[in-house]
Amino acid sequence: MNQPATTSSPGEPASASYPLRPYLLVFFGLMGLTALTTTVAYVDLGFLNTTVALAIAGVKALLVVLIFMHVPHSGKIVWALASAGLLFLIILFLLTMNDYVTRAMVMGWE
Amino acid sequence: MLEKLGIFPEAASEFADQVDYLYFFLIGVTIFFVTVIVAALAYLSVRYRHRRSPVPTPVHGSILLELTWSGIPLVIALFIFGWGAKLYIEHQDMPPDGIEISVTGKQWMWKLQHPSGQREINALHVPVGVPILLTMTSEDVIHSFYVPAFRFKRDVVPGVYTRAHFTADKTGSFHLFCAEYCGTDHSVMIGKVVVMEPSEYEAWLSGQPAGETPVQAGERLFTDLRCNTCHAAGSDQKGPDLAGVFGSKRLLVGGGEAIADEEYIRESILRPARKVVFGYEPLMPTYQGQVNETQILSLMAYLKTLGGAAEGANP
Amino acid sequence: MADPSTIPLAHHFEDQEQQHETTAIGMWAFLLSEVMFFGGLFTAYLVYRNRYPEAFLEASGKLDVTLGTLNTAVLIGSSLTMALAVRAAHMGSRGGVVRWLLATIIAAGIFLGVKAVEYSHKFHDGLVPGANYAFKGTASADTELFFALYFGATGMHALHMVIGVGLMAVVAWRWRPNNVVQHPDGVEVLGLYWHFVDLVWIFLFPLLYLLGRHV
Amino acid sequence: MNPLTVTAVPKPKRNFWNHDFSVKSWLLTEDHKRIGILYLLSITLFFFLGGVMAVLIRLELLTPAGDLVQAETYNKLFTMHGVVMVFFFLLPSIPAVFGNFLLPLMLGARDLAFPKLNLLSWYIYMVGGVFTLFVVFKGGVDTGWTFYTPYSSTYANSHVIAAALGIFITGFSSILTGVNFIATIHKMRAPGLTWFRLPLFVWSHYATSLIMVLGTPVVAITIVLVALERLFRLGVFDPELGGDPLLFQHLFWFYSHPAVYIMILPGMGVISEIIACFSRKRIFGYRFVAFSSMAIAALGFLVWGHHMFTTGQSVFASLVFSLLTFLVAIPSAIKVFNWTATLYKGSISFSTPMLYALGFIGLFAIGGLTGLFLGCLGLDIHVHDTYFIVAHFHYVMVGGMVMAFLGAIHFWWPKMTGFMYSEFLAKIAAAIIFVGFNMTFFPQFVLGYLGMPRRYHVYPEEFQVLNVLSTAGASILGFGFLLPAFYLIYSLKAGRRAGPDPWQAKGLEWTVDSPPHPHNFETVPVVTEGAYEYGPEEVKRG
Repeated sequence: MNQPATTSSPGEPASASYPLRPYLLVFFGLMGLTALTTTVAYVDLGFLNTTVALAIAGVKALLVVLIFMHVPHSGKIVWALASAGLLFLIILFLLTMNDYVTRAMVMGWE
Repeated sequence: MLEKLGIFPEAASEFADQVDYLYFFLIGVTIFFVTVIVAALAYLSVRYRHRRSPVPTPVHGSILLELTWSGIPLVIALFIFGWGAKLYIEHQDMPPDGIEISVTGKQWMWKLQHPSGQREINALHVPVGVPILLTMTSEDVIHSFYVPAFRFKRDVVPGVYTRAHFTADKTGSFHLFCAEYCGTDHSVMIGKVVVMEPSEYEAWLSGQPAGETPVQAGERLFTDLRCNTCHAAGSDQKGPDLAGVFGSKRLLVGGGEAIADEEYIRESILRPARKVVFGYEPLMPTYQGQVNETQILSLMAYLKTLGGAAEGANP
Repeated sequence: MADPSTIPLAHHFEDQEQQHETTAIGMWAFLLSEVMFFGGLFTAYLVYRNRYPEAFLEASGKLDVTLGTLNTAVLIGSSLTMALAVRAAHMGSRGGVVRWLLATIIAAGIFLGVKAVEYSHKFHDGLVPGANYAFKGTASADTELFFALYFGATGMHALHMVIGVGLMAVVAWRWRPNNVVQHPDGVEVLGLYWHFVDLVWIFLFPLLYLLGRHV
Repeated sequence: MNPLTVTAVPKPKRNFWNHDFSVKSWLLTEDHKRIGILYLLSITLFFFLGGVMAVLIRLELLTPAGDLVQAETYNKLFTMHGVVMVFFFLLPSIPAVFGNFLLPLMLGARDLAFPKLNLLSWYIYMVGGVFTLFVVFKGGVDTGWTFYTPYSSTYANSHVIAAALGIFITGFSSILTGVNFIATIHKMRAPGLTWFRLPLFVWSHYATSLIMVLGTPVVAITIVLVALERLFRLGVFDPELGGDPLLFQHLFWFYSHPAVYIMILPGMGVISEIIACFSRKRIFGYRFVAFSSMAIAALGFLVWGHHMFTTGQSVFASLVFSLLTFLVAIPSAIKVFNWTATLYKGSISFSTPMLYALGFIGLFAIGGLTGLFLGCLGLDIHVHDTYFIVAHFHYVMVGGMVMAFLGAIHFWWPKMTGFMYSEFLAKIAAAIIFVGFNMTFFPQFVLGYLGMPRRYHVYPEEFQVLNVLSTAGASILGFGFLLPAFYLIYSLKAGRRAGPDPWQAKGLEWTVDSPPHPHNFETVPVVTEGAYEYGPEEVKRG
């Protein structure tokens, strides 16, 4: 299997420019957070349970997006697209729930 | 005047007149802007046509001009929004008293029921000047109860009670349409709303075969469906006593509380386990499929009469 | 970095750097649409959970947490192997790409297998929405909504995984030794897609499985 | 024009038409220009299919009694008219034909970012089209193009799943086009072509692509859920199980309102190009027009609730949606005023594209302003689901988008085919279409306020006069739409040759010869000036 000569900056082993450590760190981080979220789910925190579960999921998502998906060094436009997705998702959630939450509210116009 | 030409609908309710004023204002705004734009287009096209000005001279944009022609439309837009919103909200809250009519939309007919038991299909006889309070639902798909003469339209959605009202201020017979597409005979699901003098209405009412009033039907159903075995006072009280239930606040199992309005009662009949009153077990079986919408309305009419907090029962 | 001169450059691009950035933007624009695609399902979940909290809590109790957690771990593992495949592609090591892609396929297979087991439990317990839906518990009709969303969301997620496995097989086949040199962006784009699938599960797992555990 | 009368017809230069005539080269092409032509053929087919259905609907409505077709067939006719027109003509037409053909030329690129994806987009569109044609011939679907549940999911017994699948598949064609344009506009611009030197056509397509990518998937999942509910009773919207039919409407309109901006924004881009070229002037307030496209794309996602004012949506939510609807009207107003101001001190010539552009501005103004009636809560209660709504969206879609499409066809026909159409015939057709259109849809405003509901197969007698007027208009409009098909095809045979820049227009696409070389530019052009540099140094045109 011919290993083509790597012409990245000379003198630096190929694997250095593509370090393994961040991937492994993220892997163990995600595993840890999964274990955490499962155990915390059994602890009765009242209404906080959902927020905690979503917060942990958010952190896991950030880890995947930032490290595994190389977003930081993919340029401004990719950042913009990723955040546009989040923004319009939130618009969908907010304006839909705005209807359901206020359906019982009677509007008077004194 | 315009009605005669057949290009403007009759206005038979006070709300209709207000909607018409707003409509004319908006027509004015549209005519004004369209004439301004078309006149500008025409004048500029003719004045600067190629033959008359063969050489175009560049023109600098002007921020001020841009701000004016986005600011002024914004102000007009917000004014129109305000006027429309005020009209809509004022018409939202139900007048305290009036004739309670229950409307049930069913694939391709309107079933209407008067408080005194008269049932009508695709027709509604109402006295002039008296607020008509509608409790509307649908037995299958979404329909829409639309009376153009009153500028009144509300969708009837299955599984939900819609409360709405209108007040006719002119006698006569007006169109009733279904406005939300509901299948093959959507265009035949129409009828008449006949507005009569109060005396005529009473005569019509008494002339009608006074069927079982909803309250009587409700009472009969209350025993037929054996609700009384658990709910009647003095029984072994497996279910909460229903005297004065309508409008009261119910404490629920698992915390939280709910006002026992139409929605709550319908839900408790069809899906009792959803909201169980504190201190009771979720033993009540579901009556889903055993009672139709009109029967639920009758049960509700009966429960309203079981004394307690409900406002004075209507005539 | 594989020898850039050997990496194929499409005729309409100026240079490698432009081709790489354009591919990244294109893939992220596509992922944007996938985010909104699952967004519709999450909206339905959000609306119904707020409407029938007790029914959702109780229905969620019927799901098997151990299998769910195991599946999450398996999927995170597959995310790692995919990331290593992308890394191998950038380093130009064909064997690495093929090896890690096969590992990801195996992990995905395990995930889908566990999913199949879970689904069979649901069929067995009569928890599948439809004619013979028989939920044993105090809440009644609204739990069927939970399972409608459960099957809708996890089914759509599983479908995305099957598509991903198919793509991985194709890419692995293309990166077999002594085949024409392939562009590492092909593997990177596949990686982005797979990490997105993992991202969806990261939110699905707590919302579906861990809902009512504390009650 | 070349004064030399050349005896022998010069052998035509190598261009994207004649370098390979084989069918295989067309069906496997990666050339954005050929894919644009393929799209042009397929959307014209669907436009005429939808048009036939429109004529049948109008004929049926000649008489109050439903005597041309039964109710069942009429319901299928208006549903298929809606589905074919919305998903197979209005949504793809300008982006897929002119966006595909012109964006690389306008940006100075050799092709779109992902040529293979572009071809895949056309094939996906055709597969979706085949599904829809299958539905048409197998008996149609009768749920309305809006597929409202619970009718579409439980009570309809026509081919809902096949139609839903057709729309689901075609949605991906739209997403792929959006992805392609976003990547191309960001990364494939010629050196020196900064964002504010871009033609406004490109700005409007960038905004459209964002809506395509963000909105289309939401209708895709909604349509899938309806199909799942029909197939496996997975009752997400089923009121029996406690589901909410309004949730379907929320998810459906979240896409379908921005979809009307997918339809109109490319048309606005075309109008900016035509107005600038035929008044020989830079667009007045270039940045305002460019940013108003982006504002429409963003605000377009906040207003969908104005479709649900009468459905028992919460009063507060209706207020919020009504207010936001009035805000989204402002950018469109800015565009109309800026186009009108562009004519000032210009040197205006009235070729056919310019006639369509002027027609667009007038009719779109009416369409847009009647939208304010619908966004206004008090009024919408009365006019919702009546012919007032039908008139409103036809004024914006036919009066706006189709006029812009016809303007675009005439403006870029010489560039695409190298031949010039006959101006005389084209102006007649434009006049006929303008008259026919207004006669068809203006009476429907009056019908709407009179209270005639939408989708009615049978209607009370007092509405007949206006309906007859509308049908008369429809026959004129139908005839008017046929004319361009004839004289444009005829121009391919006997039209005179059009040089690289018959209109003396500015823009990179006019610097290459027509029809363009397969690789567009020999050397990548360097841009040194802004768009629309129509200056005073105009030599007197022949």
